[in-house]
Amino acid sequence: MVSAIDLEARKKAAELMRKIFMNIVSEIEREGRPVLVLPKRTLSNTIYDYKNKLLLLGPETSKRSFMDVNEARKFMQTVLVASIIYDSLVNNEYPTIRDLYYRGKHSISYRSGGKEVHENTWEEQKESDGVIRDLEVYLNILREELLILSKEKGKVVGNLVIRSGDDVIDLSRMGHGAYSIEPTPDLIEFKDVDAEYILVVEKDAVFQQLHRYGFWKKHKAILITSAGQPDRATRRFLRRLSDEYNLPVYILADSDPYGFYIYSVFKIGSITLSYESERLATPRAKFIGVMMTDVFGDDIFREILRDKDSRSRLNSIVKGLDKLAKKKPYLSEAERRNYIIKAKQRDLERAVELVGYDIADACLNNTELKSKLKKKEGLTGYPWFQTPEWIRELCIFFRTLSKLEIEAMASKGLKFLADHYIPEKISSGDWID
Amino acid sequence: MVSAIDLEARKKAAELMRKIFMNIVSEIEREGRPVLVLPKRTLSNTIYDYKNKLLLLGPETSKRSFMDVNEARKFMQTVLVASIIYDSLVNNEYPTIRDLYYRGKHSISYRSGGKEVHENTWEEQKESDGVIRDLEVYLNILREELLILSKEKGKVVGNLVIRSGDDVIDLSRMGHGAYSIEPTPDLIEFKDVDAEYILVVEKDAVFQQLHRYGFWKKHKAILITSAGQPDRATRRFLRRLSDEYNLPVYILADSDPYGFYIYSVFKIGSITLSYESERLATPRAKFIGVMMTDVFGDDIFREILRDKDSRSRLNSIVKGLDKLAKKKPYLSEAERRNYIIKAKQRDLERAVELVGYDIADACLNNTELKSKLKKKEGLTGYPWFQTPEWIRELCIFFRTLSKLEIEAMASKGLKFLADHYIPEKISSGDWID
Amino acid sequence: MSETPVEKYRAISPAEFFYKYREIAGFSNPARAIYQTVRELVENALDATDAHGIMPDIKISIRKVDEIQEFYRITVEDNGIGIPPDVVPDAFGRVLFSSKYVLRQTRGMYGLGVKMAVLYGQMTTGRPVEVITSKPGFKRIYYFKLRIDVNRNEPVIIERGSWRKNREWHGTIVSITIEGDWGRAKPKIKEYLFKTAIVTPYANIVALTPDDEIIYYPRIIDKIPRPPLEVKPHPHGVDLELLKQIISSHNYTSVEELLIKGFQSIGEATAKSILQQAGIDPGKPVSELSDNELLSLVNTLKSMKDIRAPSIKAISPLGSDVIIAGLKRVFQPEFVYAVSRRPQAYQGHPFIVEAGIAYGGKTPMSDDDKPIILRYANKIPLLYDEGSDVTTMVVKEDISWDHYMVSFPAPIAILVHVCSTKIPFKGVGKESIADVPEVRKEIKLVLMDVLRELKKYLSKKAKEEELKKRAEHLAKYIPEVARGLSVIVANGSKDFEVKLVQKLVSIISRRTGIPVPEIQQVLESIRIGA
Amino acid sequence: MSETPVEKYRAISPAEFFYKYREIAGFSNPARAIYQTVRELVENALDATDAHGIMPDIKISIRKVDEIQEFYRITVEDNGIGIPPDVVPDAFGRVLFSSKYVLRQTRGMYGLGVKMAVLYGQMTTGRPVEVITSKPGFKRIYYFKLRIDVNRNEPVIIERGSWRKNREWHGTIVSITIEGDWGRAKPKIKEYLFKTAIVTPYANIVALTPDDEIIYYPRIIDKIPRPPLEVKPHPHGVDLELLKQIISSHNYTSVEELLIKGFQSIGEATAKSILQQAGIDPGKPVSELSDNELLSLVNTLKSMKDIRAPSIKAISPLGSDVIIAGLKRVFQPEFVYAVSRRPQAYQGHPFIVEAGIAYGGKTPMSDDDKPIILRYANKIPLLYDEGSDVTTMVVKEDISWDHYMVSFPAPIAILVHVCSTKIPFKGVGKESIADVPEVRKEIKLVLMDVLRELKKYLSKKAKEEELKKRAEHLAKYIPEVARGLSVIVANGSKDFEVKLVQKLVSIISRRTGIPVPEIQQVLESIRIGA
Repeated sequence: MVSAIDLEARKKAAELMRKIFMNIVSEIEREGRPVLVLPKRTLSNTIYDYKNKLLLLGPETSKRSFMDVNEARKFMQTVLVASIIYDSLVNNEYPTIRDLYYRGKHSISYRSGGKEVHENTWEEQKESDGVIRDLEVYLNILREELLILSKEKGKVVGNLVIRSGDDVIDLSRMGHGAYSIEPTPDLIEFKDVDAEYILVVEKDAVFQQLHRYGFWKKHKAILITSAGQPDRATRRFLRRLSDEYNLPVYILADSDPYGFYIYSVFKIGSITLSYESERLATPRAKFIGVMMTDVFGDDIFREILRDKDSRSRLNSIVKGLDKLAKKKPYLSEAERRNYIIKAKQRDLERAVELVGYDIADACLNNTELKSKLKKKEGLTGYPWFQTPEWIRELCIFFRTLSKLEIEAMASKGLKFLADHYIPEKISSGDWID
Repeated sequence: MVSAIDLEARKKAAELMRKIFMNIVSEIEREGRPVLVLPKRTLSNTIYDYKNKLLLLGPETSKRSFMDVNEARKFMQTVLVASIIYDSLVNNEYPTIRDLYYRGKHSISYRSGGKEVHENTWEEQKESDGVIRDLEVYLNILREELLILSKEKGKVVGNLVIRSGDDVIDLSRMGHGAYSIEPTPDLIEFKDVDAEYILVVEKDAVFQQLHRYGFWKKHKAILITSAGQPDRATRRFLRRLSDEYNLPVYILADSDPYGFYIYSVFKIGSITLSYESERLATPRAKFIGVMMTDVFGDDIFREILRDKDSRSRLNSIVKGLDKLAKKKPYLSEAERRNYIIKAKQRDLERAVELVGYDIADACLNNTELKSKLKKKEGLTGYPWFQTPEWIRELCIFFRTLSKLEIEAMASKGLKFLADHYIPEKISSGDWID
Repeated sequence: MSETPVEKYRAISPAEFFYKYREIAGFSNPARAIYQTVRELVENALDATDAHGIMPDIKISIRKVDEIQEFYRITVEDNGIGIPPDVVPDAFGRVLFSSKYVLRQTRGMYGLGVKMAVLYGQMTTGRPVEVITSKPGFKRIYYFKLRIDVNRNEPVIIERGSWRKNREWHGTIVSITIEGDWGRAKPKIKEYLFKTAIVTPYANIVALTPDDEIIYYPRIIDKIPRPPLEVKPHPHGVDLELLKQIISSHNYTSVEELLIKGFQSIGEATAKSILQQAGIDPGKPVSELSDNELLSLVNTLKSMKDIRAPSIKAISPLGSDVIIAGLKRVFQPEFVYAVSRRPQAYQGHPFIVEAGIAYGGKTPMSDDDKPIILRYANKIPLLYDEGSDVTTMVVKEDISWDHYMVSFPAPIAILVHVCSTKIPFKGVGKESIADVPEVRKEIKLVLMDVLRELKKYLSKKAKEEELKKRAEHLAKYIPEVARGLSVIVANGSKDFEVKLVQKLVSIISRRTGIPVPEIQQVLESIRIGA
Repeated sequence: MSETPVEKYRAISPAEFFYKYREIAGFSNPARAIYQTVRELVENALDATDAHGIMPDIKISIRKVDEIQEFYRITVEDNGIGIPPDVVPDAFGRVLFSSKYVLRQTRGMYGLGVKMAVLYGQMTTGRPVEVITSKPGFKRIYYFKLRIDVNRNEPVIIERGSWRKNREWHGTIVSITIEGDWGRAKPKIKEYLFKTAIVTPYANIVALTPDDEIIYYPRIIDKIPRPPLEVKPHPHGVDLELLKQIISSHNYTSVEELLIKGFQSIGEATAKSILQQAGIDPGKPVSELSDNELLSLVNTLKSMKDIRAPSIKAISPLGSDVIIAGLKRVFQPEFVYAVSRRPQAYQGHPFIVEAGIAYGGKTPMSDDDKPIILRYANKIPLLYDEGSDVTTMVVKEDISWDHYMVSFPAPIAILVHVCSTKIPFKGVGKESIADVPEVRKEIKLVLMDVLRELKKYLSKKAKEEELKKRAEHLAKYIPEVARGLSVIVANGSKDFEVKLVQKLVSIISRRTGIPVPEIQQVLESIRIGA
């Protein structure tokens, strides 16, 4: 009952594993040093490629020697998880990372000083998850290609025909429902696409509204939702679709540091999981909104720039702040008052994570929060947020300490959102890259 | 671009609203007392219908008089939310409850004692959500029928053809992906079903595994996942599908009080939202597993019954504990050791909520936890859990303080789960109703 | 065995003892010493005036008198009863000589205070104490310069003199020069004067500080608390040693006479019943009492029921007028109230608890969990150890503040004054009152008294405001309700909306009795936000 | 003006003063009184023995002596130097008469203790103190029954007598009967004896309680700390009053002689330099010194640099042997160590800080944030106010316990002993030592000393264990690794797995130097769970 595509993928992955682990075995057979050498998954070994807008793993490697008391456990765990995955591949199983945790978890008992000592292969899923990540970089393969499944939130509708498993599916014929993306998007084959761009909506409810309103039909778009933080399959699906058909990608998220962060995950990926970035990130993704300047215009930022001290501090971080195009807000004063939500401490901290402490310090004028942020001093932010456009957005955030949800735009009228806001922003190029 | 089905639904709902609110207007026109009378949405006005296994609202009503200082605000809010919904219906909008919160939120200012006083129509979404619920019982209609959308997690695959919107969709042709249920399931038309039962899986990842494994093809089942706590649309979809084709429904969830609770939501609904129950609950749903007795067998429960005190206390709550059929566990001692997770305090509290304090007190033998639970004394539990079968399950939980995830069953092998555990339990009737 | 010293026994004088162990009286360092010196002199000045019915005029001056060293001359002048010239040398130069060793409420610590200041002065600066004094009616003013001979515990008169009065002046001026630490002592001294001013609204108090700041609390009331009088011991407070002292200091013939004349609250009948219970012949000569009989007598006295409560003549409460005036003087509150409870006794000592409350006005905001607490024992402010004081316990544990419509922080200060011939202090420092059940109960009751009045005030205030708001609370929703209903049933017709508004106004007016114009007025002020 | 009382001045005797204010000496209630009485008598007993090189034998007995009332007779017997019979009445019956008013380290509070117990006894039970004593070499044993005349502060001898010695006995037996509260005092008294026993391992201490419990701490070491000797004042500790006392109590002719003979640490050269700085002629007769000159002299003495540190003859540290023996006596620890620091001075007073540490054995588990702390000042255990003691501050703030491989809770007790001619106590209660920088620094250093040793011990222990575990830590993973690799590359072949196991054993042995059999042994014990 299993699809032919799956069977082929299994075969390929198992062979790769056998080949790579054979090296270790050979080393043992000739009584050498059994060592796993893999790229370091650390921040310091993460490189941002400005040109291609990708995070890459650097040249540093870490070694796991079975001879070293501090590394032996990790060595054992890596072999253990690899053997379970291999076993699943050849037995047509579809484990999840939670399954792998359960399957690998068992005790190792031995006698020490007259007492029976019990140790578990691992205690928490966090541990086995880390080992799986190690294995991904060690084998240079995504876990999905090892037929490891996971829960999947991403949905898509639009003029798009795909082949998944043994079926050909027309995603423009989903009625009021949607197509739920499979956990192994690399096995999807895109058959036919008739769209001008892809619109990714952070929130499922807004996706439902736009879908129901017929947005994708009217505007020739593919509509995708990640239903919050995007999972790996949604990211890979988006990347493949946009690459293979050269489609522009617009991200519609809340106007707050979490929304910006979701955009960032789609576009670049997580800085601590940079090895995924090369295949999961969509560097061409653009942030269409909701922008802080859509809410407030740019008066507040101009005011910040009028302050000499702030101006010189911001200019020392990035050039071109003065050359930014003027921006008009999409909301009236009164709408703003009703729709805006006060930012919380964690929003603020997330914003500092994105853009760095110095910009927060230059733009914030709430002294109490400023002193609370002190502990974040030294955070430099992500390179891809160090652009004049993003600094303007974040500065307005720091100054107003406000955020706004996409729903607020929908509240102004679904027509406004669907037929005015989105099309106008796309046609006028009012996005951030 | 909007479907014909939607347009018809809008017309029907708007007429209902106009008709009912006309009564209030007439009362005002003849200078009577403008009062909203609606069924009380309180626990005390909730009745469990043992025969039909449904929660029903009782005969008590609550009045909201515009003349009463304590009720005037609620009166205003109800009219306000109704007017926005009405407006959306006639203007082809698809609001979410979050939209309604935003659209209705504005300030009312007036002068009091020389000072300008500002009051908002509401502060938090909790407030507007409550008013929407009031309106549902006041109009005796589900919010989905008012074309209020919401985010939607439920997915389905199987030999099932539906009409949604203007499309006819074959849910057996979804490839590795799945069909994502629309937020207004009452507008779906079931065209053709070829299945023997419906299997509802709590966890999306397990759904993915079973789907990929071809479970539904092999066993002629409709496979549904709620991806955690089921939302309203998934519940309504399940209810309609099982009713209209008279299909048995089996719920597969974690073996813990949260899993039991999810089953309970599918089967009966939430005791505090009993007005939904009549249309959203699926009384025929059966809990197929994972049962505590699947994990431990029934030795532990027999042991509890051997204790005179426990036995007489349990017997005073329900009869028939001795006549329960014997149960063999599906896990070996060693598997159990690796897969079991220690229950947390909140699991315990959830269990007491389900089955009542007395049963917890009779079965627990951890004195520390027992004393922590004291504050829950007086909780009587839900009537539908007061059966010998459920009491056995919960007693084992209280005694072992253990829980088990479905993933653990999958870890034993997807073959085991798909081809052994589920079919065997269905064929032997090893479920709880 | 190593070299061993010979034990040298010697007696030391009380002056030498307290010189050695000056921390007992609070003279542990220069900061404490200057604070303690001010305090001792001010309290003596008040005892010399208000305890004798004189409206106090107190002048305090603290001056730095050495350019290099931290020497301060502290001078306190009062208009009190003065000190007889023959007593002056002992009163300032002999430790354990005092007018405070009687059963009567006084301020001050152990009667040691001023002598400790003199000792501290002569050990740090070498300067003698200077005293100028005259009693009412005396023709002359007397002047002394004294130091203490520590070995002998005797005053040494360095200079003395007198001159005729030009005007009718009486009182005492004392100057002591000590090494101090004004910088560290300043906040405590100011707090002390502030809190003293609260309970002496009948006193003029003026202080000049080394920073040339003038602190002035003018008199605002002409009423003085009744002065305390000396009383005999109460039977419940007796012990064996006290009984022996009473016997040896008087010439009572019979035991019965001893009981009746030596104690308060014992009449003939009570005396007989006591002696019967103790098994002693009432006529027995006092001198013939055996040790066992004395012990039995003590036990009977201590445990005797049905005895009159101790006399309250010895104690001097402030009275509610004084407390109210004091609180007004510093807080100008919008509400103030005070109560003196009736006397009670613990362990043979009479005590009275009084309390005052100030709300609003210039009363500062309190902490988040309790009001501002002003604690007094025998008219002395307690400045330290608030956390362990029984009043704080009552405030935190025994009072349901919610019940009195108070939630903190609030602009509330409460004042609690405990006066007694023996305050149950906690610890030697005398800065907090111990948790004695009898006292705790009274504090609770007196606070409930004053809080009941506060509640009345607050609820009256609240009710008035509520009535005014009723009309507003209904009218403000009219526009929204009219608009909404018009949308649902009349396609949002404005005319229809206006009609509904009028109908709703008239319904409200008819049902609630609020006049139409009042509702209209609210209506006109309403603005609906976006 | 209301009725005003007449001021009655009177002097009271020291006995009457302390009788009135007995809480100063810790006699505030029956529970405290019985504890304080035991303590005073035990400390006198120790001072009469170890301070004179005698190995103490102390017998304590506390008996209930009245069926109804809570009267307790406390008897303490020592084998000390006894008290001369002519001194006994004053030593027990006159307040402010003591052998402790000299510059020398002694135990005890203000030299008041035993008299306070006598006073408390006679006021609560009326029973006199009984004393039996004899000095070494005396032929007779003397017996006294005494009470205190409170008004006169004089002993009253009720009975006296003497008898010939049958055996060579010397020492003192004191019995005092007071009203007490044994139930509440019991835990504190037991704690006191326990902590006293720790620092007197050279003493036999036996106590008999009212519950008929016998508490016995046998002697375990024959070494006694060097006794303290009386010394002259050190210049840094002088004040004006002290200088005048020195002058008046001796017949020094010139100022120079005064300095050289009246003080320690001043020789001819120093004296000259002091007087030059103070601007005083060295030959000037003492009697002609003006007040200003005295003041100037005091200031010069106090601030003089380059003066020899105070003599340490007056203080008596325990010594590391005694501390180690004491800790062993009560904890039988697996590790014990102690250090005496070299003497230091603060404000003219010499002091020595010593510390001991006990780890493991029967040492109880400590709290979560600090070790068990045993605090001593001049050989007296401090039982109250641990939280505010400088030692606690050092333990919590100045020591990085991690650095010494200690994480709490741990079975660690530290002992800190500060001895000095003047302990900088915090507050009158003398239950904690104040945060004086010089003392704090020494405590920190001494604790670092003993902790360094502890760390050495702990790290040696840890290293041994680590070596043993190395083989296990590598070998235990072999089966899992072999199985896993076999699955991936050889379809899970068992033969292949066995081969890999052998290879891995040999690799480990070769690379780490662990012998193959040792690895095999671990391997055989391994069981893999499901």
